[in-house]
This record gives sequence, C-alpha cells and structure tokens, in this order.
Amino acid sequence: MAETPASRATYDFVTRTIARTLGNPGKGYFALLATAVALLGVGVVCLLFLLRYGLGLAGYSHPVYWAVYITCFVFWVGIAHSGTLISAILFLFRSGWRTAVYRTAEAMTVFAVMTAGLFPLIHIGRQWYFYWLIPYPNERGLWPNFKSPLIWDEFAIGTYFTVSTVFLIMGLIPDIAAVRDVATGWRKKLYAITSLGWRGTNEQWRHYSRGYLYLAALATPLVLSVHSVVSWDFAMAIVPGWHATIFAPYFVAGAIYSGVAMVITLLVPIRKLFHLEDLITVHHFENLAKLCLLTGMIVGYAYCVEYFTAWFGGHAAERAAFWYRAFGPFWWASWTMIICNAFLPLLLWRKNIRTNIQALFVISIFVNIGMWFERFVIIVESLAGEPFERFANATYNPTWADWGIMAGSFGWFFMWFLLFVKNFPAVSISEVKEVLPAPQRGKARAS
Amino acid sequence: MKFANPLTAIFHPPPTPGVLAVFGHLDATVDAIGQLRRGGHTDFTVYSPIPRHEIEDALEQPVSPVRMFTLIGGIAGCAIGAWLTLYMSYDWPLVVGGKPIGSIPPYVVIMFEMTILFGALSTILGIVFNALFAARRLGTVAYDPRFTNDKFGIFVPSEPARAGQVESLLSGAGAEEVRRA
Amino acid sequence: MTKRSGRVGAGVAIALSIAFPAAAQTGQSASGYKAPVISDTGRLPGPRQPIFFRHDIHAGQDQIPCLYCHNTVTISSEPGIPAVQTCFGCHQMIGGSTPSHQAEIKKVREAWATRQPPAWTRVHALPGFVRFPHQRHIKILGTESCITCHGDVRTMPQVYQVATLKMGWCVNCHVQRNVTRDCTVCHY
Amino acid sequence: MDRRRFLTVLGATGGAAAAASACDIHAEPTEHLVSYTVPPENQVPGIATYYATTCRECAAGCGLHAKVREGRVVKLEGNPESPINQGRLCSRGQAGLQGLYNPDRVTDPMARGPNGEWQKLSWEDAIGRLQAKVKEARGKGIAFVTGLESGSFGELVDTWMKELGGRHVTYEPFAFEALREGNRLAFGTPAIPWYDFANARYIVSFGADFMETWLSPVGYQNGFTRAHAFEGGRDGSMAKFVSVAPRLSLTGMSADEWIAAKPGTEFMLALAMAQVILAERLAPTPADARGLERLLPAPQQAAAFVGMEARDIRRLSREFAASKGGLAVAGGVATQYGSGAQVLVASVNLLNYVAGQVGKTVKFGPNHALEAAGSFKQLTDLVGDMSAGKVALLLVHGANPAHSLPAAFSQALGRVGYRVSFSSYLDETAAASDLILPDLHPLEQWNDSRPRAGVYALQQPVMQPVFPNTRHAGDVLLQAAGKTGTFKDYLQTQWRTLHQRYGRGRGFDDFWSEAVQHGGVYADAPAQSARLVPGIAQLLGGLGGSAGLSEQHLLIVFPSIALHDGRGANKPWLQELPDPVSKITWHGWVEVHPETAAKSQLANGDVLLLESAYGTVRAPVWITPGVRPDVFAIPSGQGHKAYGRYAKDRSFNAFELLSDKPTDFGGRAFAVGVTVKKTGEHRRLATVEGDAREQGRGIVEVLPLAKARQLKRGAHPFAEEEAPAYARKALDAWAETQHEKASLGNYAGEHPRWAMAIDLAKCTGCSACVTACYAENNLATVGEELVSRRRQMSWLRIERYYTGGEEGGGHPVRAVVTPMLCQQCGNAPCEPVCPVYAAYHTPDGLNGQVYNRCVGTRYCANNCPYKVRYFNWYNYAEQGGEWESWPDPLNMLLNPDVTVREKGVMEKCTFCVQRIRGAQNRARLEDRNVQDGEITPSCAQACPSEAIVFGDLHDKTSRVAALAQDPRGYHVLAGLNTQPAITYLAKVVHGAVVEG
Repeated sequence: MAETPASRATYDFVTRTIARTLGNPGKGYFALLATAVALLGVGVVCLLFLLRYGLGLAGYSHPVYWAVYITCFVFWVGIAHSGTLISAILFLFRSGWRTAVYRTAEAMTVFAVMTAGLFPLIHIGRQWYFYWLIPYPNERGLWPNFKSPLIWDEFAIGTYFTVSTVFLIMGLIPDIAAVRDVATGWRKKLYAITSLGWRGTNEQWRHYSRGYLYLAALATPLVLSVHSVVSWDFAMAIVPGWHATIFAPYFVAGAIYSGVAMVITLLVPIRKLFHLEDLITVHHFENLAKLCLLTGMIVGYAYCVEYFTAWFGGHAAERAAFWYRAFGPFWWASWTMIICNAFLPLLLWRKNIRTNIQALFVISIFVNIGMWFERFVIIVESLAGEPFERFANATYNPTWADWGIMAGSFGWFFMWFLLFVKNFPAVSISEVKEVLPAPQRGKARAS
Repeated sequence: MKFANPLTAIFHPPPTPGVLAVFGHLDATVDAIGQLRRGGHTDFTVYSPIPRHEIEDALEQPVSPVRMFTLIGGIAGCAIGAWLTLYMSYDWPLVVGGKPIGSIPPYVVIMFEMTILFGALSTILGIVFNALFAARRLGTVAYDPRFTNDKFGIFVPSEPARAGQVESLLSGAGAEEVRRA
Repeated sequence: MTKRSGRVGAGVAIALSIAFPAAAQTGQSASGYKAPVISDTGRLPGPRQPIFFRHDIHAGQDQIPCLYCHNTVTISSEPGIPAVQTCFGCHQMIGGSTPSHQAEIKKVREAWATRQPPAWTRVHALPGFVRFPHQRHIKILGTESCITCHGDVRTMPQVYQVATLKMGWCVNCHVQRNVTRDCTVCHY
Repeated sequence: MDRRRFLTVLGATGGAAAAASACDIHAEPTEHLVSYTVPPENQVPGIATYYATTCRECAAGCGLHAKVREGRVVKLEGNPESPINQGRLCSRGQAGLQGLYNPDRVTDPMARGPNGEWQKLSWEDAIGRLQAKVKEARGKGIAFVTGLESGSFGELVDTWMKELGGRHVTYEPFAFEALREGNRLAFGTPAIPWYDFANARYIVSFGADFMETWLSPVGYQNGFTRAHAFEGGRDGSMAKFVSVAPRLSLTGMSADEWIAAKPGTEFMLALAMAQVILAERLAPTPADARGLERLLPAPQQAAAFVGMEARDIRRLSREFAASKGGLAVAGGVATQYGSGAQVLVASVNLLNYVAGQVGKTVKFGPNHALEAAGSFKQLTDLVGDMSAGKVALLLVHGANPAHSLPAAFSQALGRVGYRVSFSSYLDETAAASDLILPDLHPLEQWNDSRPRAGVYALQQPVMQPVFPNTRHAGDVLLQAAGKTGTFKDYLQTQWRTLHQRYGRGRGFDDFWSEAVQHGGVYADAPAQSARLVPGIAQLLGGLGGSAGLSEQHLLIVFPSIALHDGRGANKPWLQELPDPVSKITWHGWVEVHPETAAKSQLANGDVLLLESAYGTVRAPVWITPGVRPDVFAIPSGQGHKAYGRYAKDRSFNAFELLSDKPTDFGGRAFAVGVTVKKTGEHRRLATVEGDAREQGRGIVEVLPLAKARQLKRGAHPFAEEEAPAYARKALDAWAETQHEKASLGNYAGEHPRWAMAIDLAKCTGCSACVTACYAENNLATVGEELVSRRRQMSWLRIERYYTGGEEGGGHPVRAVVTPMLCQQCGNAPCEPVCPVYAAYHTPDGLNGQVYNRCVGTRYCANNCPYKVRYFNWYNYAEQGGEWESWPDPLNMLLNPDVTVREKGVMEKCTFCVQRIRGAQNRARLEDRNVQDGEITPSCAQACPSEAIVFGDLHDKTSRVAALAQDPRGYHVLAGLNTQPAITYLAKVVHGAVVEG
C-alpha cells in the first residue's frame, strides 16, 4: 500500500477509519436503503400473484420454458463468484491489494447467493413442493434423481452458500473483536457476543491462520466448480446453443467477470459514503480493472469460439441456432451482450481509464447489463429458436411478473448488502494492518 | 462445609496471578519473548492485533492440528456423497434416459460438493474447538483492549514472589507499560 | 339398450354365484359372533352415517359376505355401494328386533318409498390421481382380503379407516409381495 | 341438479371429483357417496358401457358408439358397423359431446316478456301458447324451417305442416344445389350419387373438399386413403389424386398434383379431358356418348382459359382413362362461384361418363340424403314472404338462418307475427324469437336419419337429459298437434314399414332391439343406371367462350372444417382445434398469396377491410402459398352475435359478404368480388404454427412412388449413417451394457415395448386425432389469448410444412403433414433431467409422467427435441376461475380414468396409458395376455384414414413390429439417438419430391 502516506499508515488509524463506518452514514445511505426495500416490496407483491394464479403470469411460451427467472438465477450466481475468488484465490496468491476490498466482495458473494437461491424456488410450477428436491426420508420412500443437473445445482449452490458464509464470518471475528474494543453501548454488547471472545492470543492466531488457509484452499476449487455445475444445467441438455463443451470455463470466466464488475459498482459508492478513500485507493480499482480486462477478454474469446464451432461443426440445427441469435428477433439482445462484454472492456487497456473511477463505474454498470443479457441470450434465444422441431418455435415476451420479481431480487440483494456494510467492518481491519509495516523500535526512535 | 458448584469453576474461574506487559513495537515484543523463553517461562500468552510470523518464529509453536480436521472432514464428506447417491438410486430403481441405475459420472459432482462442504465445516469446527475453547486459561488471564488495535502484549503468569523479576525483564525488553494482574 | 362387451354380464354372474349360498345363510347366526347392543353411538369411531348401518350385524353376526352388497368388486375397479333396492330386498321382510334397529330400517324403507337414497359419508378415499383397481387385488388375494385394507368390518358397528391408505403403505405391501412398484401402475 | 348428482354416483374417481382434487396431495374434501335407488341395467360403476347411436353434427349421419361411465357420456367413438364411417369419427362428431354438456344450453322453455326479457315457462304453458298461436296463424301463413331431417322427425314436420297448410323448408347453408342441378342437367336426376373412392384408381377433384365438409367426409376420406395409400393390399401401386382448386385446402394437401385453375374455368378442363378421351378412344365410352368430341373444346382451346399447358391436359386425360378407375368429383368452392356453377358439375359428369366410370366409381342408387335438402332459393322465397308479412308463425328447428343469412333474414324476422324456436342454444335465430321450446340434444333423444339410400341410422338416448326440463321437439309437436303417444312411438310406427322390408320374419321387437344395438339397419340400395341427357354436350360445348370470372379480387368463402357453417362455434374443442391448413384457432383469417402480400406490404396479422357489394368484414391476414395470387379466401363459421360464451362476438361472419339472392341453380354464391383496404390495425394470430418450412430436418420424409416401389424388404433408405461400422459396434455393445445395468427391480425380465407406426402416406392432416386426444385425456382448452402465447395443451399436434413455392426454389407448392406426439424415446432426453423422477422410463417402454410428483421445473420440456411436453400455466380446473376450462356441466365429460392435472405440472402423451392399464387389468382377470390390437389409443381409434397402428414391439407377430421393419420406416431426429418408439412410414407421392 505504497500510495497511503506513511503518517496515516498506522494500525490505530486503520482501526479508527473502519470503526467510523459503523457510525451514522448520513442521508444518502438511508435513501439507498429505502429504495432497496421498496424494490423488494414490488417483487414480493408480484410473487404473491404468481403463487396464487400460476406461472402463466410470466411471459413463458411453448418452447420457451425458462426465461427471466433462470436468467436472474445465473446472473446472481455469477455475481457471487468474484467474492470468493478475491478472498480465497488471491489470498493463496498472497496478493496484498486484495485486503482492502475482499470483505466487501465476500459480503456481496453471500448476499448474491442468497438472492440467486430464491429463483429456482420461484420459477418452479408448484413452489410449495420445492422440498421434494431435497433428499430427506419420507413416507412415500422416494428420493431425488441425482442424475439431474438441477440436483447438482442444489448441492453446489448449497455448499457454496454455506462455505462462503462461514468464510465471511471467520474473517470477521478478529475485526469484530477490534471494533468491540473501541465501540460503546449496545454495539459493544453485540460485538462482544459476535466476536466469540476473540483476543488475538498467539494460540488463537496460530489455529486461526492455519484454518483460514485450508478454508481458502477448499473454497478455490469450489468457486470453479459451482459455476461449472450451473453451466451444466445447459451443457447437459441437447438444446443447440446449450449443448457445448466450452460452457464450464466460459461460464466461470463470465461469472468472475460480472462479479468483479459488480464489486467495482458497489465499491465506488461505498467508498464515498463511508469515506474510505484512504484505504480503498485508485490502486485497488486499477487492479480490479485489470481483472475485468482479463476475464472480459476470455469471455470475448468464448463468444468467438461459440460461433466458430457452430459454423465449423456444420450441424444444421446448431448453425440455425446461432444464426437465430445473431439475426433473429432477439438480435438486439445478442448485440447488446457482445458490445457490453467483449468490446467495452477493451477501453481498460488505457491506464487513464483504468485509473478513472467515474469511468470504471460506468463501464462496470454496462458490463453488468451485458452479463445479464448474456444469460438471457443463452437461455431464451436457444429455446425460442427451437431448431429441431421447426413447427414448435415461438417468440417470447416478458411480462410485469418477470420484471417485477427481477426488480425485487435487486432490492433484496442491496437491502442485505447495505445493512451489512453499515453494521459490520466493510474493510478487513486485521488484514489491512497485515500489509502495513509493523511498528518497529527503530522507527519509533526515528519519529 | 460449603458445596462448590463445579460450573462456576468453569465459567467464572479465579483470575490467574501474573504480569501483563503492553508493547508498542513488534521487535520489542519479539525480544521479550526470546528473553522469557530463555528465562524458562513456557506458558505465557502473547497478544497481537494481527498474526505476525516473527512472533510465531520466536515462540516456535508446533503446526496447528486444524489440518487434521480438514482432512477427515473431506474424506467423510466424499464417502457420504457416494453413499447418498448410490443408496438412494438403488433403493427404488428407476431408469431415466436409458442410463444405468447407479451411474457414477453424475454422482462424482455430488461427491465433490459434499467433500468441500464437510471439509469446510469440520475446518471451522477445528478452529473453534482449538482456538476458542482449547486456548488455556482463556478469560482468566489479563487483557487490554488496545491489543486488537495497535498494541502487542505479553502476559506472564507468575507467583507474586517472582513477579518483580518478570516485570523488570519485560520492561527491560522495551515494554511501554507493565502491570500486575 | 345394449352394450358392446359381455364383460358386465359375466361380472354379474360371478357376483351372483358368490352371493346365492351367502343369501342362504343370512339370518341364522351360525357364527359365534354376537353383535353388541350399542347404547352410545357418539362414542363409536369413524364418521357418522345418515343411516346407522351396522357392518358388525350384517357381515359379522349374519355372515353376509362382502360381495353380496359390493358385488362389482370382482369385475371393476369400483367395489360399488349397494343400491337402496339391495337393502330393501331384505328389509321389506326384516323389520328389525329392537326399536333402535326398527328406526334405522324405517329410514331405508322411506328412502325406497321416496326414491331419495341416503348420502353416505365416504370413509376410504384415495386422491384423484391414484388408481386402485379393486378387481385385480381381489383376483389375486381372494375375496377375504378386503380386511387387509378396510379392517375387519365384521366387528365394526360403524366403519372407520384402519389403514392410512397412503403411498408408503401401499408400496410397503407391493414390496413385501414382490409385485411391481412402477409409478404408472397407479398414477396416470 | 339432483338428477345429475344421482348420475355422478360413485364418482369418487369420476371426473368431477378428480377435478376437485386435481392432482395435489392435500387431504381430500369429504365426499358423499349417493347410491342408486334402483341400479340401472348394464351399468357397472368403473366399467364403461357403449351405446350405439347416430351423429347429427352434419348431414353425413355417421354411426356412433357413446362411451358411458356411471350414467354420463364421456366420449364419442365411431361405430365400426356403420357403412358410412367404418368406426371412424371426425373432430366435429366427437365434439358433439360439448354440445350436449354445453354450459350455454337453454334449460327451460322461455318466452319474451312485455319488455323483451326472457321468462321461464312451464311446459304446459309453453305448449299451450304454441297451440294458441298455431290456431290463430292458420291460413295466415305458417312456416317451419328445419335443418336436413332425412328421418321420421322430418316426416312428422311434413305431415303436421300439411295439416296446417303451412310449409316445411329444410335449410342447410351448404346444400350442394349445384351438384343436384348439374346431375339433373347431365343425367336428368337431381340425386347425389355415392362416390366409390375406395376403388378409384385416379381421382380428380374439381374443388370438392371431400375430406372436410363435402357430403360424407369421414367415409370419403376413409375410402380415399384405401385407394391412395401406398400398397393398400395392392402391388405397391397407389391411386393418383389431382386437385383442381383455387386454394390448397386440406383435401388439396393430399393431392399429388395441384392445379390452381383460373376460378370459373374448371369446367373447361373437365370438358377438354372428356374431349381427349373421346377423340383418342382412350376408354370404353358408352355408345350414346361416342362422337361427342366435335362438340367439346379441344385442349388447346381450353388451355388458355384454364391457365395451363394443353399437353398437361392431354396427360391428365390419358392418365385418367388409362387408370381404368377414374373418378372425377366436383364440389366445394368450384361449384359455388355463382350462377353457372352447375355447368362444372355437368361437365364432370360428362367426363366420368365418357370414361365409362358412371356405375363403377360413380354409383347412383345409394344416393346421399342431401338430395332431399331444400335449396337456398326456397329459403329466400320464404324470406321474401316473411318481409312481405305473409308469415304469421315461423317455427325454427336445427337451423340458424339469422347467422348464415345475416341481414336479410334478421330483417324479415322482424315482420313475422310470432317466432318459435326449438333450439337448444340461444343462437341468433333463437335470440330473435318469441318462444323457445328447448329440444333435447341428439344424444338424449330418439330419432333416426337416412344418410344415404339403404342406410337407416337410429338415434337412442344414451343418457338421461342433462337438463331435465328440456323436451324432445317431436314430443312437443305431437302434443301441440293433439296427437297421442310419444315421439318414440311415432318412430317405431315409422320403423314397422322397415320391419316389413328387412325383418326377415322376426318379430318387430327383436328387429327393433337389434337395430338399436347396431345403430340402425344397413342395407344396400339397388343400383340405378344413369343415361346422359341428349344434347347436354352441345349445351356445355357452347358455353366455351363465357368462361372465367371477371372480378379483380375474387373472395372465396369456404366452410371451416371445424365450425362448418357456424354450428361448431360454441364448442371449445372445435374453436381450439388448429385449422388443418392455417393452424389458426379461435378466430377467422383471410388467406393471401405471398406475391399479393408483398405488393401491398402485408404481414401476418395485419387486419384487412374486405368490402363486397353486400357487406364488409375486418379480417387478419394469413400469408400462404396455398392460394391463387388473385384470390382471397376466408373461412365461414365465426362472427356469431349470440350462441353462447364460446361463439359470441368472436372474429367476423363471412356470410355478411355474400349475396342474399339465389343463383340460377337455386343455390348460393360463396364467391364474391371484393375491394381490399389496409386498416393499419394488427393482431397477433392465435396460431400454433412456428416455421412453415421444415428446413430439411427430416421430420417428414417423402419418397417418389417410383423409388418407393423399388424398396426391398429390409432396405432402410432413412437409416442414420452417422457412425462407421466399428464405431457402431462399440456403441451397440455399450448400449447393451447400459441396458443390463438398468435391468433391475421392476425392469428385470420380459416387458412389452409399446410402440406406434404412423403411415404418412395415409395421414391427411384432418386433425380428428387431435380432438380425440382432447376428449380422452382431459386436455384443457385454454382460449384465444393463451393460444396466441402458445400455451395450447394439445398433446398431439398435426404439423403442416409447405414445400416448393418461392422458398422451395420455384417448385410447385405442396404441403406435407405429420402427427407429432410424444415419441416415447428409449433414451429419452426428458427423463434424466427431472430432479424428482416425475419423468421416468416405465418397464413397458413408456416415458411415464407422474403428474402428482411433478414440481414443475420444466427442464424436461426444454430438453425434449420433439417439443411435445405441455405445462399447466394456470389452474384450468379451478371452478369459476379465470381460466376455467370445464365450466359446469362441461366437467361431466371428463374421463374418470385420467387425472385432471393441477396448476404447475407438466403433462404429455403416454399412449393413453389408462387404456393400456385397463386392457392389462381385463386380461389379468381372464388369465391371459393382452392381445395385439386389443389396445387402441384414442388417436388411432378416431383416425379416418387408419394411419396409426399401435402395439407391442417385442411381440414379433404384432402389426406394429412388422411395420417398424418397413423399408419406408424412419425415426424423427434419429441422429439424436433418442430411440423413439414411433416409426413414421415415409409419405409417397406421384412425381418428383421437393425438399422443404
């Protein structure tokens, strides 16, 4: 953290700056929170209608049996990926810059998975029987079908949610202890409990850092597996446009891409609201931008490969599917996705854009939009342009029920996220200290 | 004769007599640790706001047993995953898509996820068990809030008789503040 | 009016062939079983019926076989509940011994006279998506096997449900007897 | 409705109860079992009883078997004994059920109150009023309008009218006046002969839509496929079918050659063909026709008019004669352009005559009942008198002129003193009348009809009246006429004459009960010879110059196969049945040729304003290559102003465009010149059609006859050659081990493999199977709005792909059809993706779908390459719900053997698994195995062309096992290795094959 002036690079300063975020964040924050809750309300109302009258309220048609809800599911699962990537993989790579941003990313991960997990429940026809997908002993003696990618999903998402949650909590413990020791009033009590009696003794640190290492080691393959499994929901099917071997790496890259973009989208306002400019610096944003650039180019490459294989494979149905994508009734969606995801990030080659936070913010938002459309394109267009049964293909028009519940999901996510950053250290205290130069006597004398 | 409730002994143990030193500087702390160990002290507690390898080196602690928890948890998870999928497939055999009743390839996914899940959970268990409960005399040794902020600390349990000697040792090593508990 | 298949005719024949010897026995309580006198019908388990029809007297004491009244059970998926005609067939002669019995039998005669059959409350109901072909089960398990699912109604003054009739219960029996558990045997 | 509750006795598994519980595992509501007082004869709860009766949905008079469960009719099937329909039944016939249980039936006699509102009456009161009105109207003009009543009821009406000095007008909107007039011209008899399609070797149809609404569609289609199928017991030969018509109708789609002759010039083609045959001595022409060629136009003369090459005319003529089994029929649009249409019929008669076919394929003697039908002229005369105030009392039964003759009749109706309707529904005519005496539905009443000479079809009540306070019109008339006895007695007295003729010495009661049992008396009418009217040739030849219609834009109104003249419009099954050609449901359309559309930038769904001299309608465009560029075509049947919730205010009424003046042959012109304007409006067509072109996906395979003939047994021209031999061996070995690993539990041991063979050389696309599926499997009808969102539930759909035309590289336009239903794949892609095993493979090879286990992830539907899985987007069984599909009493037609699916579950075809299990249960009771042919899925049973065969593939002796080995056999999308259980047999055509 060379950028931070040495005068401020003291442990005490770090503690105080981060502890301050738990104070009163001002009007802007509460305005955001109110908006989030309002959106959630909209979603809930739509959901109630959906439960009462049935999925017909959404825009499904005969071949298009999955649409906006599954799009949102994949979108949110994707968002969830950068968190663990930054906190686990970069931790193993010992990249120091992650310390300032990984807490935010991790929180985002947990809440994104919480959001994603709702959609499979919302989108099934008889939501009240969702628990039939869980292997529990029942009177009928029936079990779920482990050959179904949906069950893989259930396990992958479930595991991912559990692991990333405990990972977040583990990271929090020493920091909560730190704020406990500076906080007052009811917060002190709250943190006294949530810090689980952490005091930072050598014994505690010894087990803690080991355990954290292993958690990171476990989380790393998990990150890669989860979105691979999600991609297999499609790759295991025979629908042209879904049935592709490239899907797993393609989806993982895309997930990290969208995740990092979302991290930027979230960090920019957080940094402003909670005055973290000293801890989260342009340097961090630039690193995130680089990550964006890399994954963005992988995604762009995947797009090319998709179209190339479709053409090169020479399978009539496959070709038809991709022709439909590019020039069918949904051409606009396809091209939005390609421009936002493959071309826009190329701007990040320029350092002055990488280091321009406003520009990054805008680009990240476009990437999010683009990534949403990527899922929409893959899911809806592959189904709508049904290439096998020519007679069965039909178009698709989303309805208020689709948009309403999608909006609700954003409300749900931001509500949790905002509550978190307000009440818990949004930047890791102990880890930021770790990358500071430790106070040495030599220094003490000099000063 | 008064009956002593055993639980109070666990939840409200009497404070351990000893000396608590507060350090502002890492290297001073490390010196102090070295001197203490040379002075034959073994069971003192070191506080630090962050994990520092210097301290670990000075203490020369054995590697944490948490890794065993991780290993066992992982293996158990994998086994459970295999049992779950295979048992449930054969319990009521239903053919789908002309595939074998118990087809391993799809089940590998479940086994993998279960490995991770149980591995992670037992790791947490290991940390909690070791770090928070197994830490000796936790809650009975003196503590200072600054230790989670910017100060290092060493607590040396000692008889009042020998306390003075320890005090001088610590302040000699460069403790900013030394007090008896 | 006539029908295409001779199934029904055959079925009736089966039913009667079983019914006649039974009819011969009716009345004489050769069985050791003596139906109790019920003072408090409120205590009895099972739903209250418009007519207090006592299976324990008819099937238990008088030993009328199930098929005398439920005569389509051997040929159809539906056992059939007897038409008022069937009841009246006997009860235009048999008036009942005790006042309480006479009261109930009077209801039967009124039902016949007014052509207003009673609305029995259903005791054993399966959900609409389950198929239970009675005839197949009777064919394999014999006409005495009614007890397996319906309990021993010969000792029930008022019929109540003994078996859960839930899926697990059915499957359990199918597994024990090693007959198919294919889903579309019952669900379609 | 107490009576009904008695009938739903033991309805625990009955439709009503099933609908209430839907497929949900919640606790059942407390049910009450109401026993019979006296058990009805022949009724065993849980076992269906079949009663023979007669279909009255059109004039064809097909024989029916009504399937009755617990006293309710739940399905209508064809009566195999009937010579009319050979046990087959069309969509309209099956939908008769929805007329019976129609929620909008008139339940009680009603009369107009002082300020025009309906008041219910007692029957005594109602009949009293009728008698009073009859008394005062005597001499002031009484008229009775009925539909075609070829049986006793018609005679009753006749005699009564004679007594009263009134007149009896039988009115059928499509009454084939031109056919009768043409026959009179040519043969001096207005009779309509029986056309023997089955034995024809070469069929030329001049506009006759004999598979849709022409005379006896089911019987004729059945006969046609016997002749036109590939190797129908013959040496691999098949009759050729040429269709001469301005549009490619359902009938035309089966044609090997479509000649879109210039409207009005068809007769020139017929005459020219006759000329060639005569001139070249191609056929054994009867003596009296020899030498007529001088009088007839030669091909080169005709060619210019008709708009085709002279050499083609010669070719056709030669083929026609050479086949030694030529059959030319005229009808449909070609005989409805207007005055002069009878000429075409006469010319076609001449053609048949000179080819020596009259008496062979054209049989006079067993004449069609429609010869007795009144003419349009009789109705217009009546209308004239009505508006002149010469009619004091008008009685209407089984006809709805207020819809088919909208303006004129409705106005005239206003001038009639008193109007009485016997309609069961509040149709336009009934709504405009003063007194309604609701008749029983044909399925509830005694009656008879004579579909054709020699066939005496009986109707018997197959269930108690659904609405107890409706009464047989016959009984009412008898009572009103002061006669004693019921109509049944009257009927039986009528039948005593038949008893004398056909009784063969048995007592009348035996004769009667046997007739009832078999659905009537089927005898052969003596053949009559037909001689050509002298001078006809001169007459026809002389017309040469005046051929062709002048209109710029000719608009043709053709009878919709589902709704016919509109009587089908109140039946949701028919409304939701995709039109076999356009695939549009619930509303009308105007057919426009792509060129015309391009010229005026029209897109599908653009609403056009069609304006004729007599009226205007607004119709959405449907662009199709199957119509002449200078012709627009619209279907009849929609646009009702009344007639119940399903028909009212729906789309447009085509009749409003037509002239209300009769033509010179006493018929009606169903073609009219129109001006066309774009309204700028647009509507989403409620169509089930996706892509009209197959894009070479191998869904429908077609073979030229020459190639098909050469195929030896064991040849597999369509076998997928995707892997080299060694690879295939490896794959087979792998598949084998896979199978072994799957043979556990229920799967161990021997099981049948239910399979189907569909012969596309027979399938015509008539869609009778679709309705049959709706009827058998409790499919919900979802309505126009949901169909336009493609939410239809039709498990079985008929796909219609166009070949040729512009997109087909300028080849002649053709259409191919194929039924697409669940293929019951061996390696089904839908199964492994289901997380809860709701979709799984049954031991007997079906793709089971367990409705009550389904949670509705819809993954299976995504993964189904055939797209034959359908989802319950709403609760269609919810009583009073917005999307309710079976409003009371329609729910009485629900099949008790099939679960009514709940909101949120996937459903699909399972080869009528309930029938399979039923047959297995029966077989088990009788300690035997299920025989081949014992199980017939609903679709196969209805199919008029017998194109579908069902059976066990593992039973090597079964018909389906043999057909699966047929060289024409192929599997749709076989490249996906789904191992379908359905084998399609490639369509065979005369001439070249065009890829889509």
